[in-house]
Amino acid sequence: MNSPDLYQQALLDLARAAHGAGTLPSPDGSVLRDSPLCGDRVRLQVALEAGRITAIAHDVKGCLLCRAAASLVGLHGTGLNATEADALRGQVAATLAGSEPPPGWPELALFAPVRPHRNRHGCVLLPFEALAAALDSHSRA
Amino acid sequence: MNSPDLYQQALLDLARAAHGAGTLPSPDGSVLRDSPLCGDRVRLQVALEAGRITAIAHDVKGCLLCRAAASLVGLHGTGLNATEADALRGQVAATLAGSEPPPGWPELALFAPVRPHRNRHGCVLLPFEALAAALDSHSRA
Amino acid sequence: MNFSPAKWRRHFPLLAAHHELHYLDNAATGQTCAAALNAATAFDTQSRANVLRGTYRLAEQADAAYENARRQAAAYLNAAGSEEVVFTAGTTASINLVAHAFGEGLHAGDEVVLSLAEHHSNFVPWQMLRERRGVVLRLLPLTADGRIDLSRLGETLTPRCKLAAVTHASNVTGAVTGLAPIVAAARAVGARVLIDGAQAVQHGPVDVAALGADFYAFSGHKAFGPTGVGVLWGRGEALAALPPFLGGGGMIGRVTVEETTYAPPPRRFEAGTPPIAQAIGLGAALDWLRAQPWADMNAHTARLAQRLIDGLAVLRGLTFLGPRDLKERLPIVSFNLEGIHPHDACQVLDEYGVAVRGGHHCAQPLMDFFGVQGAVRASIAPYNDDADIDALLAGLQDAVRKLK
Amino acid sequence: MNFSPAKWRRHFPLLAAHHELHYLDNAATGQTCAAALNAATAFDTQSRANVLRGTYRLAEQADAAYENARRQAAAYLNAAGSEEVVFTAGTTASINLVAHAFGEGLHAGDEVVLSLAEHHSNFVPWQMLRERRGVVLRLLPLTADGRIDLSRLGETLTPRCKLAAVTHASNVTGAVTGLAPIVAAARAVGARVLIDGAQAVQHGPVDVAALGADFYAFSGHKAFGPTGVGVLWGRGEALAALPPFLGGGGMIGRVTVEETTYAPPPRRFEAGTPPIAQAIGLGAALDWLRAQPWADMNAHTARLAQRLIDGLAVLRGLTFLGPRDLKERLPIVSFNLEGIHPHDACQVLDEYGVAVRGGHHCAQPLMDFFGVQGAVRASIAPYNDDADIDALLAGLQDAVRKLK
Ligand SMILES: Cc1ncc(COP(=O)(O)O)c(C=O)c1O
Ligand SMILES: Cc1ncc(COP(=O)(O)O)c(C=O)c1O
Repeated sequence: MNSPDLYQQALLDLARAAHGAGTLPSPDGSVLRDSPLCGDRVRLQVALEAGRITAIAHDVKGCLLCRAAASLVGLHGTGLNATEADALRGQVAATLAGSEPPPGWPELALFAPVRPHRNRHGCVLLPFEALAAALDSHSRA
Repeated sequence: MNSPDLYQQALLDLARAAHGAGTLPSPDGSVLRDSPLCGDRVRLQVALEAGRITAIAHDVKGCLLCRAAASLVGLHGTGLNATEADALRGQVAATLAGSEPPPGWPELALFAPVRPHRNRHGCVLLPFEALAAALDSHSRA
Repeated sequence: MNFSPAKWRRHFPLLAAHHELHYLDNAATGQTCAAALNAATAFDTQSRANVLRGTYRLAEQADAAYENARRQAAAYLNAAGSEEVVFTAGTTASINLVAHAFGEGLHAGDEVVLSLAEHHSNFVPWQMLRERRGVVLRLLPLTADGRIDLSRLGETLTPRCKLAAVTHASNVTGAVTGLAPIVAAARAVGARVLIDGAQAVQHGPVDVAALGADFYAFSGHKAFGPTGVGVLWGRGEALAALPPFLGGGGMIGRVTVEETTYAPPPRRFEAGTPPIAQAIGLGAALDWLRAQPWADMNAHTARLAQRLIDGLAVLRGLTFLGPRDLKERLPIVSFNLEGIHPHDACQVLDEYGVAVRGGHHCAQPLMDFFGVQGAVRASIAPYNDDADIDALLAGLQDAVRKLK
Repeated sequence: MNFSPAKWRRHFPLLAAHHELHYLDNAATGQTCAAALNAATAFDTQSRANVLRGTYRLAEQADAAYENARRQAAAYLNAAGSEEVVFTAGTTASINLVAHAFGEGLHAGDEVVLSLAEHHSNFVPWQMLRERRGVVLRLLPLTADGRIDLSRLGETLTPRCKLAAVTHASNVTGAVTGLAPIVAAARAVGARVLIDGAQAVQHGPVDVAALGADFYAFSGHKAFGPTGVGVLWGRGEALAALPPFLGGGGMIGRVTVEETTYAPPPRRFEAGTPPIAQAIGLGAALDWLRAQPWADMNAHTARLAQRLIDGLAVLRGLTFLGPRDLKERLPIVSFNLEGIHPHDACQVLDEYGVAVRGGHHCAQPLMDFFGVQGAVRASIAPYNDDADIDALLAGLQDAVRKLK
């Protein structure tokens, strides 16, 4: 049942790399997302041009899974538009449910050992949800 | 456990006799008592002289146990004062718990088979509670 | 007939062990089915943990079992998704939740439509709301045989109506409410509809989508499940629009001293540790029930109800409460015998091993309507059989002999 | 030492069957004792009936068992009588009951005194009351180690205070509240006192008479009893003064369309079918607990807590939440390891068979006070032993190795 390799070295490295950690001077979209039950919190900002992300910054108070996921968002998120970010969120959920990672996001495979731990899916999803919401907050503003 | 003789002939006769059934033209004390869970209702009136009952009237919407108890109140209640009526209520409860009937109220023995049926104690007590309350309502008025 | 009451009875440990018992008080509480008992016990002995996101295996199992129960309840109700299922302490708690959360948005003069046939649990919460917020209660009147009089719907449910809260079926007369016109009338004026399903779910799966209501309430213990648990189903959009009712752990987004944000439904409405084992037991009961041959079972209970109604007809001084046509009612049969108080009748029936209830059945306004103070009620479940009905009839004849 | 944890463990079916499990999440929920399980199952399989005055034998047995559970709870609390015991769905439900029923009598500017150490369930209901009625919440501040700072009582609890609602013991730090001065200060200004006993009752019988409070709330599931049930104890006179909260069957005197009168306590506060089996299970648990050797048991759990605290001290980057003196606290031990998120620590500990919880523990204001986002919490019960503590410490060292 339990996955001894949940905390693989590659996942730890990804979390520590913290791609995109920080703040943007004048973000176009910005959201604060709480995980209601575990209290984790992600602040995520995006800069946009023609509806596509040109820069991402995040500040994560969360576990390794959440930090690794945010780092991944920082690594590959640039270039997405609102529709794609929304689709990505769904794809990450699908990956946690057992599907293959979507094209362009091979590192999501690192989260495969999280699959049986449904209570931790939210940790992985939180940054992706914040990303979709940040684009959405912009499009609605 | 069950008491085949709950509805003895003497109890039925006492209920049917309905001593005191009716209303008083100008009562000194009057109460309406509901049994919250079974919906039974007793209206009881007393006429008093020097704090002692000179006449009793009651109107019972209730079961045979309640009617028999009211009839008993009608039969022996005259002459009681507030303190005695209050004590009587306690004595009836004690009788239902297994004690001997108080002096002057031998017919309370008819209710002995009710003892194991705790949910019906309230039916027997209701008229006695109404009696105590009617005197009390007077003393407070 | 694809159904054997004797075999069904074996799924109910109390009845399996008490052959002599004629249990006909199913509208008060059903007997627990083995599926419910076993599932609840399995939780307590194999995977007991709290369900607020523990990260260890036991907690993961508890969470999975609890959320599975939500899915099982959603399936029984044909809900759009399990997040439409809120676990509560019972029907009464579910209705009070709506009376407070939805009631918060109402103002003096807004109208809530009930019927005269409601159980106190779908009556008193609205009276209390009237006290708090000055809403007006409008009561759908009844036909002489106790059915909700739909011909008077137009004058009762007006554009001032914000909510119609009606029973799916009466716990006294068994009358099944004609919900479609009520739902349509409520929809037409933009009012919400709450259905009290406490007496309906134990007679087969419910289709909330087809009913078209916004809220549906029921209790576990009447659906052959555990005491201590119930369900409030709410259409996704209707739940999302409700503020929370009770405050506490598990229903929050974030709490600071200054202000607090709330979790999305269903957790927004589940403050504190929920009735975990009970929800799991109820889920198992509903899952088991869903697979039963309901057409045959309902034909069986209707036949028993008819046998009882026919047997009662010969008794002198009988007042029968409710419609006689078994197509309009559930197998809940209430009646009065002139000169015999319901409690005395029940007491004598107990000597025959017959468990029926006498009294106002928490429906005093309906009793007042019928002009009776109480009634004897026999409520039939699929595990009942001819012998149960015959014991009741024999006992009643003895009661007449003894008490009249 | 008159107490063997190994023998005690045998009374808990889940633990008896899972020797490898190091269950240290007792503050979230306790494991069910056999007494509770057996009593609840006996009800469901031998005397299940609803408890609103049925007149048949099964119903008489159910009523007797339910009222007996009330007496058992009253005895555990040293209440003046069983009619002071209201069965609810849990601590959260009990507190919300008071927040609504007592809260109805409060006005804008009236003050409710809480502490910064409260669980969300004794925090959010009062924030919601603030929304509804404009009361002012005053928070008792904490000492640096998380105890309620009684030196600041005078400035917080003023003559405008109508109710002080404080925890008996913190679910995070284990700190036991110095209740006597708070009760005295409240009494002096005529305010009522509610005690959240969710974390206290599982450490031995409580004496509400000695505490001098007006209301005491706790949950069955944390006291080795069933989920889905809790208690609100209220001093007779305090309960009698409260209007009802939830409306429904069982809590009424008489219902008419125009108005409704209510039953006396405790039934006034038990609308609808109560959690019958669960109350009976809880009563049995409390009855069994009452006879246990608590002095020895508490010495045992304190020794384990000390062993854990000593073991933690060698870890680098440790933040320890709460007082260190075991005379001022329960065996609930929360801590943080720098650079390691509680959830990750718990996940690694799970591999060691150790069940502990990480997160905000439904006490975000307290977390904010400590300046942490969450913590790992190990909460110890009498069935725990040295092996449980040692497994936790071994797992933590591995977590440090792996995650730092
Ligand atoms: C101190 C305290 N109060 C209240 C509660 C809420 O209890 P329940 O969730 O059983 O309603 C808890 C449970 O975590 C608690 O620890
Ligand atoms: C029609 C109806 N509504 C509501 C209720 C209340 O259900 P509970 O007591 O389980 O909350 C009942 C139970 O008797 C009922 O029959």
